[in-house]
Amino acid sequence: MNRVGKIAAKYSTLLILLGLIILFSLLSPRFLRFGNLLNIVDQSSMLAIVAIGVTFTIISGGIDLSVGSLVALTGAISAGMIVNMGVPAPIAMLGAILLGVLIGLVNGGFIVFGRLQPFVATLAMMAIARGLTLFYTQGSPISGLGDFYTAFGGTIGPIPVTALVLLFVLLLSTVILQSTPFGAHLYALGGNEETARLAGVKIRLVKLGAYAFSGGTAALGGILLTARLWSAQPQAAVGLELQAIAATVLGGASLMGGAGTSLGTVAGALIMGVLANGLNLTGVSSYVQQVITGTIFILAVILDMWTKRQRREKLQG
Amino acid sequence: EGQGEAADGGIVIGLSVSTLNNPFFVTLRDGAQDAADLLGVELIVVDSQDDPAREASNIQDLIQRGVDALLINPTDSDAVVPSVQRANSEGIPVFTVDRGASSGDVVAHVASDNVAGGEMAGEYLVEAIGGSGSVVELQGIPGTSAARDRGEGFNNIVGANSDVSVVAAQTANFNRTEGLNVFQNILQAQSDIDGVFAHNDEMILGAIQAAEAAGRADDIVFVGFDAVDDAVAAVEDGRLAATVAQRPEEIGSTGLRTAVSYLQGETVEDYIPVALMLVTQ
Amino acid sequence: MESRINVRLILKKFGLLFAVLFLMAVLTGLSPHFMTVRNMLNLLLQASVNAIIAAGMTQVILTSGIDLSVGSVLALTAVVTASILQTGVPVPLAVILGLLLGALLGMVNGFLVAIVKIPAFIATLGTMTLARGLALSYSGGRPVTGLPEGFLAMGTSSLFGIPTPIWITAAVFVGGSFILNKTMLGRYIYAIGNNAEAARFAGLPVRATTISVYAISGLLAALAGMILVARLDSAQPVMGVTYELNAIAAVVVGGAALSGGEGSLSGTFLGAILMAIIANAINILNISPFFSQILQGGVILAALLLHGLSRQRER
Amino acid sequence: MEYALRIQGIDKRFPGVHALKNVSFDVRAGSVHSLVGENGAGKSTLMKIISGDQPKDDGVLELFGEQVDFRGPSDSQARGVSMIHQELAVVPYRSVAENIYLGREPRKFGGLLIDYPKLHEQTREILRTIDVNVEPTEIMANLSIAQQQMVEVAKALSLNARVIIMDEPTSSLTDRETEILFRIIRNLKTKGITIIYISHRLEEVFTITDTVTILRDGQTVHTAATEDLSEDEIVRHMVGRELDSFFPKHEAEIGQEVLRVENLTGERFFNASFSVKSGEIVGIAGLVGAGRSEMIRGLMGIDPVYKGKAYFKGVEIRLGSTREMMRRGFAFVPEDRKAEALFPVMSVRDNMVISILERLFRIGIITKSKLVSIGKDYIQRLRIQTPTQMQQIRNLSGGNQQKVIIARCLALNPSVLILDEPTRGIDVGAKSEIHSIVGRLAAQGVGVIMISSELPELLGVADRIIVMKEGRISGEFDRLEATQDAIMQKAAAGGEAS
Ligand SMILES: Nc1ncnc2c1ncn2[C@@H]1O[C@H](COP(=O)(O)OP(=O)(O)OP(=O)(O)O)[C@@H](O)[C@H]1O
Ligand SMILES: Nc1ncnc2c1ncn2[C@@H]1O[C@H](COP(=O)(O)OP(=O)(O)OP(=O)(O)O)[C@@H](O)[C@H]1O
Ligand SMILES: O[C@@H]1[C@H](O)[C@H](O)CO[C@H]1O
Ligand SMILES: [Mg+2]
Ligand SMILES: [Mg+2]
Repeated sequence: MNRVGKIAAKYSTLLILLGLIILFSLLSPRFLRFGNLLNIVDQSSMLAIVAIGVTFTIISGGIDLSVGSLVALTGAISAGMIVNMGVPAPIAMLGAILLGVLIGLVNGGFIVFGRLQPFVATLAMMAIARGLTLFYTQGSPISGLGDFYTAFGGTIGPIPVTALVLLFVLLLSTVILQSTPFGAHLYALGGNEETARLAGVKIRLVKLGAYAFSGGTAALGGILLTARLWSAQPQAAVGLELQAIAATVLGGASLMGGAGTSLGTVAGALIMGVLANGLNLTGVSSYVQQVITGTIFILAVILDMWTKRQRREKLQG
Repeated sequence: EGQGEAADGGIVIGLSVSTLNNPFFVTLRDGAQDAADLLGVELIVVDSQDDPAREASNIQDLIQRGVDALLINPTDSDAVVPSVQRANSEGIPVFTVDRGASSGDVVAHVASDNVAGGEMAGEYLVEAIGGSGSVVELQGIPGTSAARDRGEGFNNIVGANSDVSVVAAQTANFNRTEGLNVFQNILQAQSDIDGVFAHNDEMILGAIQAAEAAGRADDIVFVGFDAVDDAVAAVEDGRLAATVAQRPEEIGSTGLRTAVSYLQGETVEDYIPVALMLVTQ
Repeated sequence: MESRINVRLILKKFGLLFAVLFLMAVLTGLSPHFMTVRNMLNLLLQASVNAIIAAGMTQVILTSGIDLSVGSVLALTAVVTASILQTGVPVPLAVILGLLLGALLGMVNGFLVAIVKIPAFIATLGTMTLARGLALSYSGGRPVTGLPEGFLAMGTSSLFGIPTPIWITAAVFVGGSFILNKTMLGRYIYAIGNNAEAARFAGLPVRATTISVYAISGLLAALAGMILVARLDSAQPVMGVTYELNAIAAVVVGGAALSGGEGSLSGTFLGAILMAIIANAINILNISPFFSQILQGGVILAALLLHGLSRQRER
Repeated sequence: MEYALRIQGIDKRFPGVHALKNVSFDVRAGSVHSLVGENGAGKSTLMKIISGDQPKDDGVLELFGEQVDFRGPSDSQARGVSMIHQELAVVPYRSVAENIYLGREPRKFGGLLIDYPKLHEQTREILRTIDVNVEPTEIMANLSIAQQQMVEVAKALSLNARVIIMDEPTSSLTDRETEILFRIIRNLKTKGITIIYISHRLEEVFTITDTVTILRDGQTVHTAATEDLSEDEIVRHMVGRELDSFFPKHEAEIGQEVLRVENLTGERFFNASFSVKSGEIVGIAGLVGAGRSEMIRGLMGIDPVYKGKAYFKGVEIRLGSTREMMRRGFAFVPEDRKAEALFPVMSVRDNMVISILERLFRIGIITKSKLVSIGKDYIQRLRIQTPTQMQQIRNLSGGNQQKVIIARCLALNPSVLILDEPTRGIDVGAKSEIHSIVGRLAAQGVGVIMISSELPELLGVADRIIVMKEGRISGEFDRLEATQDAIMQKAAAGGEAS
């Protein structure tokens, strides 16, 4: 078996990432600077964290479209608790995460008890959470968060705090997926729900867990975004759900469920970050950026499919 | 750092626009671009697509590119603050256009005042309907500063006038299609409407379509905001009574000229108002 | 379709029909302006764009696909058609060219899904971004305005007191139902949605069917865009943002399974009506914009749960 | 006498189907109790009720003298009942070990993490006891169907159950694995474990079971010690009538060559050359993984072909398009019904006619009445048990589903009919019906290719038998010279069998 091919298939997402990095460093001398690379990480971290949560739901064979609205809602509520109610920042942040988990559980509840398709249940939640955000903020941003909160949008030395949080989420989620019964059951459920049910896997609990986790990471994303903007925005993160799904898919997950890793998803988010940053540095107009982004997205997926197919054929041959 | 990388070593200016999906800002960008071409300055434009997170990233990227000055049209005055401060710490001068920044060091702010514009529209509308009657407010995307400020200005006037009542205040998200549908629905509920104010021209143009289709356009006074080409044409045709002109081209070019002057060592005012103007027939 | 299957379908549909009727009754009680002929026509008129897009989406979803690009395709075909019209090309020709462009863009989706075998969600997510970028580049981000009267008639004229877009919508649904229920293509669509692999083994034209379905979706998006442009006398490159989600919501509220093989156009129609009613009610009752999304999401959830319950009962 | 299970008055209805009517019988502890009956008799339904997978409408279950009412599969597992389902139930992209211990993984760190080393160790152990040589970490999807089936057996064993239900466990096993399974069953019996064994292969019933219960139309018609029954008696009870012969020899006139294949080569088959004449039934034998299905799929244009030619009545045909093959008069019943043939939520009728629509309706518009009469015709001719033509096919029993798929191919009126394991999971009655259908078609001049892993079947039906081994044709026998031993020799000798 061709060793290189195998590695290429396993890490095709990373290869695409590498390819883009090489391309852009040729196109712009400023791309490969340390500072710029840190920028990209900083810019992609929030998306990556939210996308890791979405990856959980996608592995289970579902999807979570509510994350963008949840980012806005949890950001607004944590900010509101601090600014309007004088709650200490750490408690407000924990509260926001709790709220995210809770709404995730509500999503999961609609799916497992209400038997709604995940796509629609979370689509409805997307509208509801956005509405709640507008209602809560009365349409105005909330600022004046204090140093503790905004520190999460800053750096420690040269390293963005968001990147450290991402690292933590990446490690935690990898352990959950690869080493815990919950993780194994999540994959099993996504691979063949009927079999998982017959094996006595607590399907409902596992699904609830996946959506709760996604809600939690969305809340974490909401906090980081708010910290980064020093204010909570009622219209924050509109459309983030599609970006998160795109990152997950670029990272090798299957929308059919049963496959995906958080490392892959982080690489997917970085691909999108590198693309946006690189196109900005090379000065491509914003309209054309969309054309290029759409095209590269499709090409990347084709490449990923192609390397995987090679690998599968090798495996069988 | 801080020196531009234009081939001839000339000035490079970064412009961050809140969204290029709206003709208003496209015109603003064009104004800046024309001025830049005239002055022989390189202009790099990035588009936040109304997303403050994207804006933060874009401005980071502009700083990476080593622009000499930043011209920012923020998606939101609060959300842009960390970006302004980041530029400040890199020693890059910041200028804001159309919308301001709540804090941070901004060399100059070039804009027309949206609250004042809302008041201007309100005053015109009240007078046009003869000092009393029922009016409708079509609001912009909830949570955006333009919607907030224009609504505030409008309500400052209308709310103070006990003879005028706002019978419906609904959002049509700065969008023409929604302006059409939402106003169509409002027409059903309100048999008596004397005037409409919309937070931008897109919505008012949609509303006019709805009223014309319902045969009620002649009874209603329409006032918009922005004076985009379509709206100015509608004013000329007499379909639209008035629109508040913000002169985005002027905002863009003044912003750019101000930045260049500053970089060339001149002193500039910290607030450069671009006068609002009511466009009527 | 008859006997057993029908009972089930009717049961399902009645759940939704009941929800719609119930909502209408409540609204009639809440506002005297709701249940008027004019408002009902309005409602249908406003539902028409979403309904037409959703009709195409239904066929796509029946094959277990999805088309996220409809909003962008709508915008791109709208600005292109409008600028063709401005060159003085006869209206029918411009309309046909616009519809063909929509179908062509749909075929690109179909090609990516059926031949390149990219999952539909991903393929159309890519073309969604791509087509939007093209629409913006093509128009320079500005609306295209000032279109010939003959074209505007598509959105503003009426026949027997009923606005033309409603007639167009009716034609799309009648034609679509005919295709789904009475033609080979319809059977193939259901078959592919049930089991694409089996369809291949059974010698069905899987690729051609899949490509047709996306082409129809693109064509209907273009048609919906034209109605919109005709109503507004303006084509804008930002039209149709998030329309894909509205259309999908209408299809799913109408009882289709996103996993494919199950669903009907009559359900989709009711779904689109339900969504239009909510938007209409918010305006008529002058409900705060801050609440409107909560209400929309809530009503959709309630309708779906009702469904879910009727489904559970039959097990 | 101790009873592992007492089944009393079980009743179960589905919409339109009364699946079980007052079913009662007892299963002795430590015995191998077989349950036989035609397709759709209710065997699987009864077992699903026993394992808690489906609720019963009425009746009482006693497990070792204690009345039970399981709320779900995990509930029954906890009480020592485990079930190997008729349809393979695997998680394709997870490891063998994770599949076997799904839901019961050994843990460490207070239950927080899975103890993977231990999981793999346990798996290796259990696989060794059933003689299956795969790595615990191997991804399930990379296993052959037979290997996957054996993993299912391992899963049932790993539960340490007191009662193990096996619903057609051998339907996708070859003789070798079947032997291993029987050895395991005997071994379990010595440990006092009770087995309920469902199979359509009566020789297995006689080889391995102690007691037989026969179900017909949802009712228990007979229970007796296996040794007191003859094959004919069982069949009579099952079908309620006499069957002439299991493998009715057909007398067809063998005519011109209809199909010739030369050097067909693809991913997993190499230089296959053979021919089929009109009226001839050609059997293809081989071990699982021999590449028979792949070769046929290549021929039918479903999988790519790298090299080779095929001729239909002397004219070369373009390979690579399934539709073109079907237009030429080829029809194909695939191996994996669920994955490759069924449109689950479509009606029986629509499933049946889907391939002939193009032929019936030139302009693409369907007239229902035509379809109704076709549906009626085939339901009658193949004795398909379904309440109406509009029943969703997923609600039919496996065997009846298979008949619908065969009807789909017959409706095409083929010149060459290819059947891949057409009688897998099919009851004796239906099997003999399918054999006689195939015979009749051959008599009408159709050329038939039939892949089967059941040698007696091939020996009974085929005029000629081709043997495949490791992707190549390794032998060919005329009906008169073919024997089980000779074929096995060609299928397995030399290389390792599977
Ligand atoms: N979920 C269901 N809904 C409706 N009918 C069903 C359902 N499951 C089974 N049936 C019907 O119940 C009857 C018994 O089916 P069952 O699967 O138990 O048969 P079986 O004896 O196992 O047949 P086979 O030998 O083909 O596996 C059949 O007529 C079948 O069509
Ligand atoms: N050693 C193997 N490794 C991986 N996959 C295998 C292996 N052997 C067989 N398979 C897969 O298992 C399936 C069944 O095997 P295959 O169809 O090749 O055998 P066959 O000769 O048709 O026999 P049968 O029809 O009895 O299964 C095929 O999909 C094949 O790809
Ligand atoms: O000033 C602009 C324009 O009026 C636009 O129409 C909406 O956004 C505002 O900020
Ligand atoms: Mg069965
Ligand atoms: Mg095979």
